[in-house]
Amino acid sequence: SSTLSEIVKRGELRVAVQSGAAPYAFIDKHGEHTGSMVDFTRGMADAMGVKIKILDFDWDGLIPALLSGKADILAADMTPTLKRALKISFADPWMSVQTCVFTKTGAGYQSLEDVNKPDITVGVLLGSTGETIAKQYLPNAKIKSYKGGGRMIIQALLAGHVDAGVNDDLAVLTALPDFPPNSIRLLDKRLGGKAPLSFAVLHESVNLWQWINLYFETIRSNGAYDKNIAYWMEGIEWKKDH
Amino acid sequence: MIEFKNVNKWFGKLHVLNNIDLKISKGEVLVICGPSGSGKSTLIRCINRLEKIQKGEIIVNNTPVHDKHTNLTKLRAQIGFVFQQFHLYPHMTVLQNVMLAPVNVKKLAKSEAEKIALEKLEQVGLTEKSSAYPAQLSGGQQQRVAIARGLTMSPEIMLFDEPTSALDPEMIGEVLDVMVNLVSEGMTMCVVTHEMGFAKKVAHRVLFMDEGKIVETGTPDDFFDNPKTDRAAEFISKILTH
Amino acid sequence: MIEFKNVNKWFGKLHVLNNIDLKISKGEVLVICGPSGSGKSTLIRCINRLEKIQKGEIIVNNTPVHDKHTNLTKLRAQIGFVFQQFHLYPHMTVLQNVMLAPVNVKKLAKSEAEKIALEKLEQVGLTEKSSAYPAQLSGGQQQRVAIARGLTMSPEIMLFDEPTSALDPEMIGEVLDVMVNLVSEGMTMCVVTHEMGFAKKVAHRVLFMDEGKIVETGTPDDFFDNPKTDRAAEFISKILTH
Amino acid sequence: MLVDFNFRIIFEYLPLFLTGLRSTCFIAVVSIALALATGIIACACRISGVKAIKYPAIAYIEIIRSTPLLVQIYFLYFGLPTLGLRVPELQTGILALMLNSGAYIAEIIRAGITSVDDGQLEAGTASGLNYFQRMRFIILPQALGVTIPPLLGQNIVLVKDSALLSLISVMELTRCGQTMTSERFMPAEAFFTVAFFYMCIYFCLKALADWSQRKLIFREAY
Amino acid sequence: MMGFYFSRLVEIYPFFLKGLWMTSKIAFISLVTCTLIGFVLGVIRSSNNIILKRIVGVYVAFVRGTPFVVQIFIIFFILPDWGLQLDAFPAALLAMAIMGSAFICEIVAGGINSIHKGQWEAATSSGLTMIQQLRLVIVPQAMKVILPPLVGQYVLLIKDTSVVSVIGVMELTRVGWVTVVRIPEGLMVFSLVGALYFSISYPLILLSNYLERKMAI
Ligand SMILES: Nc1ncnc2c1ncn2[C@@H]1O[C@H](COP(=O)(O)OP(=O)(O)OP(=O)(O)O)[C@@H](O)[C@H]1O
Ligand SMILES: Nc1ncnc2c1ncn2[C@@H]1O[C@H](COP(=O)(O)OP(=O)(O)OP(=O)(O)O)[C@@H](O)[C@H]1O
Ligand SMILES: [Mg+2]
Ligand SMILES: [Mg+2]
Repeated sequence: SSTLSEIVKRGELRVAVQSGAAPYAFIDKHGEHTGSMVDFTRGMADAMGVKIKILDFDWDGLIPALLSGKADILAADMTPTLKRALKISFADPWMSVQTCVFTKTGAGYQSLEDVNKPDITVGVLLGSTGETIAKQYLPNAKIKSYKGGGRMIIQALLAGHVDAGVNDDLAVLTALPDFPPNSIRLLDKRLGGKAPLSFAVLHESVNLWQWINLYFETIRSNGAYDKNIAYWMEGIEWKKDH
Repeated sequence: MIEFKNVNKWFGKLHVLNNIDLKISKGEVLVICGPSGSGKSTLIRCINRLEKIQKGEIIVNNTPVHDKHTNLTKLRAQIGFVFQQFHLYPHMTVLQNVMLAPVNVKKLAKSEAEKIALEKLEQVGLTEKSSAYPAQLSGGQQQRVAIARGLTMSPEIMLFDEPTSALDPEMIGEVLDVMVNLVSEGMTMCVVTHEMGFAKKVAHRVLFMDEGKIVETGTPDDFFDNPKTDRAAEFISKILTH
Repeated sequence: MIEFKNVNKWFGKLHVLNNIDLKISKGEVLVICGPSGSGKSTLIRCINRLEKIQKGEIIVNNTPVHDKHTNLTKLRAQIGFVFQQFHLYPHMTVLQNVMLAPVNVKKLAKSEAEKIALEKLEQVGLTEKSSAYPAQLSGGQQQRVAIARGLTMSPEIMLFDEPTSALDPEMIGEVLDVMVNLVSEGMTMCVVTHEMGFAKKVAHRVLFMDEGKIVETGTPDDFFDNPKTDRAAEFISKILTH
Repeated sequence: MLVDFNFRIIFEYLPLFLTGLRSTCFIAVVSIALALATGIIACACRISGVKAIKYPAIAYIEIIRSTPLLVQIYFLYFGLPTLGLRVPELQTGILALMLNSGAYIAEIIRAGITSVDDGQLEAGTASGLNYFQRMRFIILPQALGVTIPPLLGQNIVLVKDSALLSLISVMELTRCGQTMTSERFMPAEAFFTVAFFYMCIYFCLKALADWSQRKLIFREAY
Repeated sequence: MMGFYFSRLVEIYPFFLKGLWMTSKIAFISLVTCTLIGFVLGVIRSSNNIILKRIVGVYVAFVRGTPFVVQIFIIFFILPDWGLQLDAFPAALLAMAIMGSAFICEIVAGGINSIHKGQWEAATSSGLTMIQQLRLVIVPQAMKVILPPLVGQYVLLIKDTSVVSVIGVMELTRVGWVTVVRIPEGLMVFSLVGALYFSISYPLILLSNYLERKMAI
């Protein structure tokens, strides 16, 4: 039987997320899962007429969770890469971000060259696109990988564990208001092209993969998509509610 | 009643019992003595199969003790055993210690078992201590309880392994008195001991062991006054001089 | 040499030593006996201040033992102590056990201390065991080492607390022999023991204790054959009957 | 699944695992050495009569023993920067392991000291040895004998606990497994390889502990 | 800034209580199960049956030889490949039960072995069966030796529940972890988490110390 019919039969859509990555997916003050992707997957579950079950993992638990059949959908700020696609299938991108370099405001780094030095340590997220890009664009710097979401890098930066951070700009920008004002600055130059973000499913779940694509097509046309993006990504209104 | 036929036992390479042949008849009181490590304890422990033997045969009441098919529970009910270190159960009262076997092995009713237990405690003169715990008793009293426990299944044979050698000198007398009483009731007894007074008074036969062999056997008077072998003579002189 | 003046000691509420007055002169051999718990051990342990006293005075060689200003190290060097349970140091060889005090208390050179230690070991007949560990020796041998250790500071007084009661009957003789030799050399000795043979042979005086009091004292012959008090008579009959 | 088990990947990642193994061993050795020092000091304070050092030592030991190591690690990791201290992850991790093991070691040493038979001490007293001599010649050598096996046991615990440092981005054995998982998506291969290496360390330490147990504990002499 | 974060922390206290409740639930259920399994394994381990003893020995070695994090990962992510698909909560319980029973097994075996051989012999020579000997004579006495380290082990197990946070169980540590991502005031958040653990563990440590003193007599 197909994954899709299994989900319907089970009456439950199981989604693997990584909490701690606001605004994509995080835990609000009531201890509830929330965020842009959580909203999308909720919409999917509604459309399927099933309940949703959010499973919370660290970054490196996400793919094992999908592979081991714990979850039907992997909903993280994950970029489809050729290497990843060897093991799992990505739906069409629902969003794209660009990788940026950020430092402390007072640090005085201006260009990429300033941070591409052997005595500079750059924080990235373990296994993320940022990690690959940092290795590619900043070959001279020391790379240190973190777990647990983009804010960890900002905290590490503020704590002095690293001199600069590399992550997708959206994650950085939306996190900034939680930290002391004007403490973090993004370098102007972005690294690489636009990096798409996609939901992922197992190779076997072809029907679910098609269904997700169809779902996004649908909400793009009915405006639900834009509402979600406007609320979570383009403003910081949501901070008041969560 | 008890018969050893060419019994041999090894602990690893140590030949602890070396071709033991021995007959103990009903009502006989046998005292076993010999230097430390000569195999006295091992000898009597084989009688109720606390130790296994590797060669030969031991027959108790026509039952071959070391046969696979022997009903050990039945065999052991006929044999009471008293240890040098008493080995009372410290978590039970005196009465519970004595009642344990009748209730659990003979499956007697509690009330009946209690009647028997109190009888045996009277026999050793400890009725009034029946609800005390072993730790509250003197060594001599503990050993008397151990004797009552050994008697509680109404055994036909009692085995004693140095019953007085862990006792203060003052208390040795009271334990020996209980044992002398048993003799006068016609109990078959095997006693490992160095108490010559006791041996001279009640033993029918004294057996001297050394290095796993029965070196000499005779009536107490013969043995202590005219030992036939040098080894026995030396041993007797040693335990007599001080 | 040793004088007890109205000595009193309590363990909590228990009055263990009750108005003890006692004089032991140079070269005297005193045997102390009495029922378990009567305070025998406590009495001799007070002599070298292993126990403190609460009232009275003990004077050894004109030094008040329980005075704050007494040089305990010097005092204890004059007194050898042998315990019931030997208390050899299990991690040291026989020779190291015996040498420990001369090297560290008297600050003798190793070679000199070794000479003395070997002398003392010869005295107890154990020269050939000097490099063995205590665990490799029989009980009797261990106790002889303990005596050698007690002798190694060339003390003027030797105290023995039931030196043979943890031993197998065969080994009691060898230890008593060593002690008899000490007597013949004119050592002042206090011995807690129930070995009547020893007491009769070498003691100058026997002291009988009960409930923390000195109940009776006399020559061995007098004491054992004609005890003056009922308590002593009862005690003697108990340790004699078996 | 076992059919799928990809040994080629394991060999490809072997150099990484070996670095991780080395790093784990390094962390273990450094932390246990520091923890030993901490433990000895804490124990000395704990058994001393001076209240001003005794009670802080008790507080330290009891707090450590009643909170999870993971919480202690996070506490230091997130907390030290709040206090304005910039300590790199590795050092933070080692500090956490040191403080954690130190408390347990203090208790192990205390148990070792109290385990020496009183009679031994009395024998020493009776021969005129003073307090320090009794400590040095009688108590400590024997206490050491009974302490070394549980100390090695604590070392085993510490090696395993060091796996938690992976959660604060310290590159050690477990972290290598996670790295491999996130690069190749092969959790089974990664975790079994990690488990295998830990088992190797465990058996070495266990063998050492058993050996020392046999060698160092002197059976009572009577 | 401190004050601001503090008020936010106060605001989310129900979340912490939820975490505490989850921790207690995992701890309680797994302590009960691993005590039961641990006793059975402990009796086997102290028995004379060489084969069973070895099997339990291998199990214990594997559990003691690998970090708990790795065990959890294996149970949660790898067992599904062999047909055992568990949610985070039951997987956490299973992992705790497996780990805890191995440690309790060793404690129980140690307790049983500490009973003087003479007690077995006395019971044997009265004709009691193996099971009766264990039930009536040996285990009641062994409890004295077992109880203090057992309670101590309970404390360790309760603390080890913090590790199950890595598979996403929202217990106390994970609550701290997701909170610190929102409220970057680690000292404060983890002091609170630590204090909550302390409030469960310390009474048990006191109990263990008390038992140790009492049983020593
Ligand atoms: N379970 C055992 N395993 C190995 N050797 C043993 C065992 N039990 C006893 N032995 C050895 O067998 C020999 C005889 O022991 P046994 O206890 O029968 O001597 P014994 O005559 O009773 O001595 P004692 O007077 O000291 O009680 C001794 O050398 C002893 O060390
Ligand atoms: N450290 C102590 N604390 C409390 N009570 C003690 C202590 N040492 C001995 N006692 C008690 O003091 C009394 C006298 O003890 P002591 O050891 O002197 O008796 P003893 O005559 O040597 O007896 P035994 O023949 O059993 O050795 C006993 O009742 C004992 O329980
Ligand atoms: Mg014997
Ligand atoms: Mg005494």
